[in-house]
Amino acid sequence: MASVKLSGVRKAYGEMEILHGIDLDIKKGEFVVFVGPSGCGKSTLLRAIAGLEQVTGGTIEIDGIVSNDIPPSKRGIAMVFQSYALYPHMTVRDNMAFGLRMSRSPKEEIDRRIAKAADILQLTPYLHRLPKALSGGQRQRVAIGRAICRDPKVFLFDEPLSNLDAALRVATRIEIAKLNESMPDTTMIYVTHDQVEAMTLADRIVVLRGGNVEQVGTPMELYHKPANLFVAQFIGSPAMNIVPVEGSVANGVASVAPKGGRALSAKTESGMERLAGPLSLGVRPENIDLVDEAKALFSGTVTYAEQLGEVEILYVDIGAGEQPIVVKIPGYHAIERGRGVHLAPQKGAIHLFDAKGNAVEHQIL
Amino acid sequence: MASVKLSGVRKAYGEMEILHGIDLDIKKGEFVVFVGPSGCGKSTLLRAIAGLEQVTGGTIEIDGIVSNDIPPSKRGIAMVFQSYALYPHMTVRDNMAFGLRMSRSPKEEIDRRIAKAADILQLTPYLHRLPKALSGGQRQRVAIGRAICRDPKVFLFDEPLSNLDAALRVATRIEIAKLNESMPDTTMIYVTHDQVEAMTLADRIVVLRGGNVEQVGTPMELYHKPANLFVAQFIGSPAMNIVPVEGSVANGVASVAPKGGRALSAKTESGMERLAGPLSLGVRPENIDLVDEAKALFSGTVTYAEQLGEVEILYVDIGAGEQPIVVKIPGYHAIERGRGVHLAPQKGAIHLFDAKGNAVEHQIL
Amino acid sequence: MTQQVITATITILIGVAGSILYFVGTNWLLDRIFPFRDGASPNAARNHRITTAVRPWLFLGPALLALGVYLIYPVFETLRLSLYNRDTTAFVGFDNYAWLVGDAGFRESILNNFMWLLVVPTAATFFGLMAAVLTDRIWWGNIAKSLVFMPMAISFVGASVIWKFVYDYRAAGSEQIGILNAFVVWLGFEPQAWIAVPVWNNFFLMVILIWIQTGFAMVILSAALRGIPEETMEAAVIDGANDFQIFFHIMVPQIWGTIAVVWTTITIVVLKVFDIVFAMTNGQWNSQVLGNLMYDWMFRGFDFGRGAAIAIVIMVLVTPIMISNIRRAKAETKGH
Amino acid sequence: MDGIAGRKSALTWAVHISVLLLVALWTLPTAGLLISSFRDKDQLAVSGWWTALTTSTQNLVGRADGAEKQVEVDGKFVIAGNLLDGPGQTVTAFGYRSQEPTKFKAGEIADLGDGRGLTVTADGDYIIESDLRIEGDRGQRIFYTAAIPPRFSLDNYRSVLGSGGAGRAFVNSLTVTIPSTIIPIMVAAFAAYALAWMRFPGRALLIAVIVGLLVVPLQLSLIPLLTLYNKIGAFAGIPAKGYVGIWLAHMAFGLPLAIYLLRNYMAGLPGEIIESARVDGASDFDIFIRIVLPLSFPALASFAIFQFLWVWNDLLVALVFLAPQKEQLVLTGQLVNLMGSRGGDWEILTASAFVTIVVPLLVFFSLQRFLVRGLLAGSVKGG
Amino acid sequence: ELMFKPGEDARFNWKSFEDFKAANAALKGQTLTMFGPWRGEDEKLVQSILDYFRDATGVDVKYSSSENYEQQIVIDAQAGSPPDVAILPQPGLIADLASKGFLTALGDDTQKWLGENYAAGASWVSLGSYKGKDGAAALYAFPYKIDLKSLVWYSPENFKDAGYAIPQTMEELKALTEKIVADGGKPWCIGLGSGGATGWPATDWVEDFMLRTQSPDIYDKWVTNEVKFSDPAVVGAIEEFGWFARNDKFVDGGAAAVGTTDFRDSPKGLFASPPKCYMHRQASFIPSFFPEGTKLGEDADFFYLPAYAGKDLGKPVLGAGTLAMIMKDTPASRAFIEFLKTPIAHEVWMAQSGFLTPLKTVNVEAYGNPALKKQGEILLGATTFRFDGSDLMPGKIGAGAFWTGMVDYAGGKAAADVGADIQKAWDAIK
Ligand SMILES: Nc1ncnc2c1ncn2[C@@H]1O[C@H](COP(=O)(O)OP(=O)(O)OP(=O)(O)O)[C@@H](O)[C@H]1O
Ligand SMILES: Nc1ncnc2c1ncn2[C@@H]1O[C@H](COP(=O)(O)OP(=O)(O)OP(=O)(O)O)[C@@H](O)[C@H]1O
Ligand SMILES: [Mg+2]
Ligand SMILES: [Mg+2]
Repeated sequence: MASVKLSGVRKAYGEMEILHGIDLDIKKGEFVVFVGPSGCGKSTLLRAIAGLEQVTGGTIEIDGIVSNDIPPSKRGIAMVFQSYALYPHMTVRDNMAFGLRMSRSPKEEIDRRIAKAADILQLTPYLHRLPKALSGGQRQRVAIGRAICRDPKVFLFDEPLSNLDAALRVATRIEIAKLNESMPDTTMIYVTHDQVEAMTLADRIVVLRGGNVEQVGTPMELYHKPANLFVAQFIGSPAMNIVPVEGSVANGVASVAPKGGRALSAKTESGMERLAGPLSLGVRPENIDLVDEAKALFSGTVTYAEQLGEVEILYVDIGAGEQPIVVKIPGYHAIERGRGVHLAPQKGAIHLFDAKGNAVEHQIL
Repeated sequence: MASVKLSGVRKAYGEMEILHGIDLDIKKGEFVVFVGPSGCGKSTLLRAIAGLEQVTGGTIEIDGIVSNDIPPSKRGIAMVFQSYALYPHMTVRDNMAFGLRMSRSPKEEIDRRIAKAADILQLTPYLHRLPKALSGGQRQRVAIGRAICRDPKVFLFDEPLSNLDAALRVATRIEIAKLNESMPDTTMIYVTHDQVEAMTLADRIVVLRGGNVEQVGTPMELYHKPANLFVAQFIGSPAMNIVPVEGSVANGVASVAPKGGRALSAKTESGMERLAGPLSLGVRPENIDLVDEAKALFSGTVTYAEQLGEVEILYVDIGAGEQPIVVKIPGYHAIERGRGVHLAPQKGAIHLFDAKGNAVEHQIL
Repeated sequence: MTQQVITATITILIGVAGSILYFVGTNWLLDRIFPFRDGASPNAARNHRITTAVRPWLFLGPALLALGVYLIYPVFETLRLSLYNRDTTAFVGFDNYAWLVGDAGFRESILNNFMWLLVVPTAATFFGLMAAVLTDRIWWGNIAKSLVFMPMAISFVGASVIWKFVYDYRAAGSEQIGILNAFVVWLGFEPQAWIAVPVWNNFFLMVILIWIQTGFAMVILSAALRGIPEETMEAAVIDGANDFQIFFHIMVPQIWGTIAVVWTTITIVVLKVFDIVFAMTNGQWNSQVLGNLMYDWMFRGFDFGRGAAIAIVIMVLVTPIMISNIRRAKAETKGH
Repeated sequence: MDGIAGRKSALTWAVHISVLLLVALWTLPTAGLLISSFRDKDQLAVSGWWTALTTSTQNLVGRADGAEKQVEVDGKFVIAGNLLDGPGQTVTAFGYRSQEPTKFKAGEIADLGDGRGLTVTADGDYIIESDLRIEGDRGQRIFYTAAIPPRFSLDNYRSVLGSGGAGRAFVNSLTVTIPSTIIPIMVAAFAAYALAWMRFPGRALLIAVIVGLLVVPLQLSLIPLLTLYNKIGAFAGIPAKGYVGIWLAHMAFGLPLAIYLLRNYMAGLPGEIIESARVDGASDFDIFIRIVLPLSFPALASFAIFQFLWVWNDLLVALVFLAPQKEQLVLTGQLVNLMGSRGGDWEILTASAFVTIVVPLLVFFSLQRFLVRGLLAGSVKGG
Repeated sequence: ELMFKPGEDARFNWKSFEDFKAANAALKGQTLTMFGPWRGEDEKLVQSILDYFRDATGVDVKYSSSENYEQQIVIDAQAGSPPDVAILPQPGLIADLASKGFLTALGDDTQKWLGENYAAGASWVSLGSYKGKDGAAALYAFPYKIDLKSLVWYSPENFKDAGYAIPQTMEELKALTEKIVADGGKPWCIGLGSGGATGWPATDWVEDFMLRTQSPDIYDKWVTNEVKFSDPAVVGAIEEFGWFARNDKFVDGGAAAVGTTDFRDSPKGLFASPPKCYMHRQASFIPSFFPEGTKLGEDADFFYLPAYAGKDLGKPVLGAGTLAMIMKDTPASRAFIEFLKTPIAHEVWMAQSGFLTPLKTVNVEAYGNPALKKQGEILLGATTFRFDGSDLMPGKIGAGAFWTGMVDYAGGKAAADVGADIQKAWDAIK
C-alpha cells in the first residue's frame, strides 16, 4: 500500500555522519533488500525509515507524504529488530498480540493471527513462555512473529533469520516470500547478510557501503552486472576473484592481460580508452573451469580446498603476490592441497573494472 | 590441550528436560560443530560444557578431569555467546582485555593480542567505543574478539558469525580455521546454522535434535552417508528431497518405486528385508538432473524458480500430493514457472531410509 | 579548625579504608588458603566447593554481623521486654499484649495506621513514578527532579515548620498565615483547623509524608526506569502504542519489581511513622498512630513493656510483605 | 527514545504542564519556608509568607521619642521624628489609642488632650506639638497604617551561620556522614551481590529477614546498643561514644534498605554478562568489582543520596552515640541548640532548614549524574 | 571570661563565691559532664553560671543539651552512660529515674539545707524527694531556677487607653473579661499548640484553678491521683478554664482556635494594632516570645492571676522549675550541688534574665529588671506554692493523657468525659 521514497537522507551521531545522503525510491509492494558490510548503516537506515531515528538531513516520504515528523506509530510499519527487542515481561503470545491489542483488533482476530504466525514459525509450543526461557532462534522467531501478526503497509526486517537453522530459514524465507506475494501492496524492506536470502527474496537489492548507496538493482543485475568492484566482490559467495590486469588499446581492440599471463581481447562501446591502463579483471569462482595448461589464463597450486558436498572450493595460489584465486567446482573431487591446476574463466563471465573501480561494459572477443 | 568428554549429560529446566543424555567424545585439538534445529539444545549443551549450567545428570570431563563442579573460570574455556553478552560499560578494547586482565597477562601482551584480534575482525576503528554505539555485526565481532584474545584450552562459539556480512563471514571463518590450525591443541566447539560454516570448519559435526545426538561424523560422512532421515534432510541446503517409495524384494534384488513411477533396483548387504515395505528415497537437489522423459524417474511442472546467479533452484510439483521436489541446477537458465520437466537422480547419490527413518546402505544397480 | 579538618579526613579515610581492606583481604585470603587456580591440582574441586560455599558468607559477613548486632539483637531484646512489666523487673507473660487489645488508643492507632498504609505508599509511589517518568521527557527535568526531591533533603524540624505555614489556622476574619486557609478563605469558605478535624486530619498528616516520600520514590524509580531497554520501547512505538500504553504496558511491568520495592519501603516507613504525627499533633484529635504510640509509651510513659509490645505488633504487621518477598526471591531464583 | 520522530505533540505540552503543576505543589510549601527565612521574626507569626512578596498594608505601632528629645520652637514644645524604618513605605492613617489605630488620615492633626496635637504625614514624619512641656519618660505610642514594600533580611542566616562552632559542627557532620554513607554502601553492595548472584542455602529467607528488619524502629535499638557500647568501651578502656561507633550504627540502620534496594537492582542485570565474566576467568570478587558495581551505579547513587541525607539530618543517633559536647556536636545538634529551650524560634528553624539542605542537595545534584539511561544498552540481544 | 568580675558589684554575694572557691580547689583537672534542658539563649546564660564554677574549681564542665533531652537521658541512663549531673524540669521523669536507681541521693545535709534556706523549704524538699530503687524516699533532686506560672500578661498602655484596671480577684478578672467583650474587644489570647506537646498550656490553667478552687491538700492528692481526675473538684477546675477558653467571645480567634494556635504565637495578639486581646495567661518565660524590642514593665507587664475572693484559699502560686541531680557520684558532681547552694550561683543568673529563686540568702536587688523582681516577690510572698501538677504526674498522664484531654476539652468535649478519659488512662498505667 505504500511507497517509500528517501531523498538525501543523512544521519549523524554527534560529529560522526553515518548516512551520507541516501536516495532511494521504493515502489509500493516492492521487496527491497539492503545488503552491505557490517556497520555500513543498514540498521540505521531502517530505523530512520521506521522513524526511530530523527534524520539529520533529507526527507523520507511514505506513500507520498513527507514523514520526517510523523511518529513511528503513524507510519504504518512493522519492524523486526536486529536485537529482537522482545518485551521481556510478556509471554510469546502477548508479545505477538501487543501490536494488535494496541490497534484494538477483536480478540478472535488476534487469536487467529497469532495461531497462524506461531504455526508458520513453529512457535506454538512456546506461546506461554517468557522470552528468557527461549533459545536464540526461538526469540528471533518471536520477533518475526510479532511483525507479521500486524498488518502494516511497510515491513522492515533487520536480519530476521540470522539465528535460524537452515531448514527453518528456508521455510521462513519462503513464508516471507509468500507473505509478500499474498500482500502485493505491502512494501518490504529487508536487511540481510545472507546472499541466498537477498537473491531469492529481493525484487531489488540495495548495496550500501559506508553510508552510501553503491548500486540498486534486481538480484540478477547485481550478480551479472555489478556496477563497481565493491558490488562485484560483495555479491556472490565466495566473492568474485579480482586480478589486476594491464589493458592496451590497439586498432579498436583492447588487449588485457594479467601480469605475465595470456592476453584477452576485448571491446567496449563506452569508449575504448577506458580499457587502457591498469584495470581489474573479475571472475566469479563458479565461472572458472579447470582446463588444460594450453587453455589456461592462470596457473597455480591449490593451497586449500574445502569440500561442501555438492561443490568443492579451491584456493589457488597463482603467485606474483596476488590474492589466491578461488574456484568453485561442482561435485566431489577430493583435490588435495599442493596440486597444480590450470584455470580459465568462462568467457561471458568476465568483468572488467577501470582504475576507479567502476565496471566497464565490454565483450571478450 | 584439552579433550572434552560428555557422558550421559542431561539438563532439565524444572520439569522440562532439554538434554536427554548426551554422549560425546571430543579429542583434543578437534574442531567440532554442533548443528541442529533451533531450540534443540545446542546453546544449552555449550553452556553446560562451559559450566554455566549445572547439569542435572551425567558427567563432563575436560582433559580427563570430571569438571561438573569446576567453575567456568577454571575450566580453561573461552566462549562467544549467542547474545554477545558484552560488558556494556566497557569499551571494545576493555571488553577484549577483560579476560586477559583477569589472568594477569602483562600489558604489552594484552595490547598485542587486542591489536591482532581487532585487526582480524576489522574492529580497530571501534576500539574506544562502547557496545551501544556499535552495529549488530560489530558487537558480534567484539564478542568473537574477546574469546580469541584469550588463550583457552577449549573454545566455545555459539553462532558467532550470524550477524556478519558474507565477506566478513568468510574472512572470519577462515581466521577461525587458521586459528584452529595454528593452535593444534586447542579444542573448538562451534554452534552454527550455516551449512557452509559447518562443512568447512568442522573436523566432525554433531547433529542434535530435541536434546539427542542424531549423528556424529565428518562433514563428508554426514553429507554422503546421513545416518537417518533427519540428518539427511538437515544437512545440505536446500534440503534433500524425500520421496516415499515402496520396496519389494525378489531374487535377492530389491525393487523400489515411487508411487506410480519407474522402479529402481537395489541391493544391500545389511539384510535385504530392510528394503521391503514402505521406504523413503532421498536425493539432494544438486544430484538431480534434468533429463529426457525416457530417463526420468519423476516428472512434474515447475511451480517456482529461484535464480541465485550461479545456480538455479526449481521447485517441481510431481503431483500425487507429495512435497515438491527441489532441484538445483548450475548456471542461469531462466526456466519459467509452469514448465514441465523430467527429473532423474544421479545414481550414486540416492539414499534409502527404512520406515523408522534409518538409512539403509545399498547400491543402486 | 584545620586541625579538625585533618583529623576528620584521617578518620574518614581510616573508616573507609578499613572496610575496603576487609573485603579485599578476606577474599585474597580465601583464595590463598583454598587455591584452585590450576584446575589440575587434586584438591581443586574440593577447594572450589569450599570456596563457593564460604565466599557468599564472606560477602555477607559484615552485613550480617551488623544486622545481627544492631537490629536482630535489639529485636529479641524487644521481644523479651514485651513480656516484662514497665521497668523490666517482673515477667508478666502476655499481659502487655492483652492490655493492648483492650486499649482504645491502640485500636485508634491501628485503624489510623491502616488508613495511612492504604493511602501513603500508593500515593507516594504514584507521584514518584509520575515525577520520574515525566521529568525524563523535558529539558528542565533535572531541575524539576531536584525540586520534587527537596522535601526529602529538608531536615525534619524544617519540614514541620513548613507545614505549620501550610495548615496554620487563624480565626475567620483575622489574617491567615497558613496558605491553605488563606486559599480557602480566598475561595470564600470558612477557614478550618485542618489538623484538628478528626479523621480528616489524618489525611492532612498523610499529605506531609507523601510530600516527603515522593522524592524517595522518584529517585529509585528513576534509576529503574533508566534501566529499561530502550529497544523495547521503540518496539512498542512501532507496535502503535501511544505514550500511555507504553507507560502502562511496557515500562511499568518492566520496573514492577522496583515499584514493589519502593512501595514496600514506603509501607514500612508508614508503619514506623512517628515524627510527623509527633510534631504536628502528637496523636491528638484522634490522629494517633502505632509509631507514635510506641514512642509515647517508651519515652513518656517509661513503660518499656508496653512500648516493646507495640513495637512487636508493628513488626508483625510487616510479615505479609516479608512473605511476598520470599515468594519473589524464590521465583527469581528459578529464573536463573 | 530521544531520536524518535514526531514526538513534539500536544502531549509534550501536557507533560510540561503536569510537571509544572507537580513541581509547584511540591515546592510551594518549601517556597514558603524559603521566603519566611528571609523575613523578620515577628512578621512570621502575624502575616502569611506570601504577603511578604508584595507591598502590604500593615497596622503597626511606633513610639515617638521620649520627652527628653523635645525642643522648644516658638514657645511650643515639639517632638519630631520619623516612624518608618525603610524606604518606599507610606503611612495612610494613624491613631494614638490602641482601640482606634486608624482614626486619622495621614496629615490630619490628632488632639491628644492636654493641649497636645499629633500629626503623622504620609512619609512617616510625626510631630507632637504641645503647649506645655511634655512630661513622662516614655514616648507617645503612635499607631499607624503603612504600606510596606517587600523587605527581606539576611539576619536569620547571620544568626545561624554566625553562631560559634557552626564551622566545627559542619566538619563534625561531614566526619559522621561521609563514612556512614560509604561504608554501608560497600557492605550492602557485597551482601546484595551475594543475595542476587551467588547460590547458597537460605538465600530467600535471608532476603525476607532483611525486609523484616526494615521495620525495626530505631528507638528500640538504642538502649541495648548503647549498653553494649558502654560495656565494650569499659572493657577496652576507650570512650564508648565516638565516631567509629556512630559509623557502625548508621551503617547498620541503613543496611536493610541498602541491601534491599541494591539486591533488587542487581538481580535485574542480564545474567549473560555475569556468565560471560565467569567464563573470562573472573572470580566473584572480580565480577562484583568490575562488572556488577559499575553497572549498579544508578542504584548505588540513589541509595547514597538517601543514606547521606538521613545521616546528615539525623540528630537522635548522633546524640546517643556521640558525646554530646561541642567537640563532637553535629550540625543538626548545633542548630537545634540555637533554638531556645522552648523551641519557638521559627526564624532560626527556617534559616537552618536551608543551611542544612544545601549539602544534601549538592550530593543529590552530583549523584544524579549517575542515574544514567541505557547503561545496559548493547550488551545482550534477545530481551 | 566571667560575666561579672568577682568583687566588683556590690549586689553580689562574692564572699560565698570565694568560700566555695577555697573549699574546692582540689578538684582542678577533673571533668564534669552535664546535661540540661537549656538551649539557645538559655544556654549562654547557664554557661555564664558554669563559668563561675569552672573558675572556682578548675573543673572542666561539659554542658550539653538537646531537643530530645528527655528521651536521651532515659537512653543514656538505661545504657549506663549518663552524664555526671543532669538538670531536668520534669519531676515525673526524675521520679522514674530515681526509682530505677539511676540517681544518687543528695544526703541529709542537703535536705536540711534546702528546708532552711529555701522559702517554703518543706515544699521544695518534698518536690526533690523520690522513692529510690530500694523504695525509700530520699532527696534526689535539687531545685534550681524556678518559673512562675500564675501570671497574666498585658499591655499597660492598652489597659490605660481602654481604662481598665488590674483585677485583684478572680471575680474582678471575670468582670473585666466581660467588660472587654462589651467594649467590642477580645479579652484573651489562648494557644495550646506546641507541636508534640500540644495541650500543655491548658494544664497550667487547670492547675491554677485547682489551687484557686481547692485546698492545696486536694491539689497534692490530685497530683498523686488520690483524688481522681473524674472527681467533681477536678472537673470543676476544668470547667473554670472552660469559662475562659470555650467562649468564642472571650478568645481571640474563637474557641476553635485555642487548640491549634501555637502557644508561642498567642501572646503576639497583645501587641497587635488594634490589640487582638488584652490578656494572656502564661508562665514567666513567655517574654522571650514577645515581639522584639518589647520592654518588660513598660510595653508589657503582668499581674498575678488572682484568687477568688469568695474562697478563702490565700494567694496560691503555681510554679515550675528545674532540678539538678547527680547521676554519677563524683567529687565534681557533689561540688556542683554545693555550688548551687551558694548565693552567687543564683545571683549571677538573676542579674541577667529569666531566673527566679526561692533561696532566701540571695540579694533580691540582684534581679536584673523590675519585672523579675516583682516575680521574685510573688514567689517569696506566696502563701501556697505548688509545682506544676502535670510535671509531677507520671509522664503518660502529665505529658500525655492530660494534654490530650485538654485538647479534646478545648475542642468541645464535656469536662466530665475528659476527666473520665484521663482517669481511665491513669488507671491503665497503675
Ligand atoms: N530458562 C529456560 N527455561 C526453560 N526452557 C528453556 C530455558 N532456556 C532454554 N530453554 C529451552 O531449551 C531448549 C534448548 O534451548 P537452546 O538455547 O539450547 O537451543 P539452541 O539449540 O541453542 O537453539 P537456537 O539455535 O535457537 O539458539 C529450547 O527449546 C528452549 O526453549
Ligand atoms: N549510537 C551510536 N553512536 C555512534 N555510532 C553509532 C551508533 N549506533 C551505530 N553507530 C555506528 O553507525 C554505523 C552504522 O550502524 P548500523 O547499526 O546501521 O550498521 P549495520 O549496517 O546495521 O551493521 P550490521 O550489519 O553490523 O548490523 C556503525 O559503524 C556503528 O558503529
Ligand atoms: Mg544492523
Ligand atoms: Mg542457541
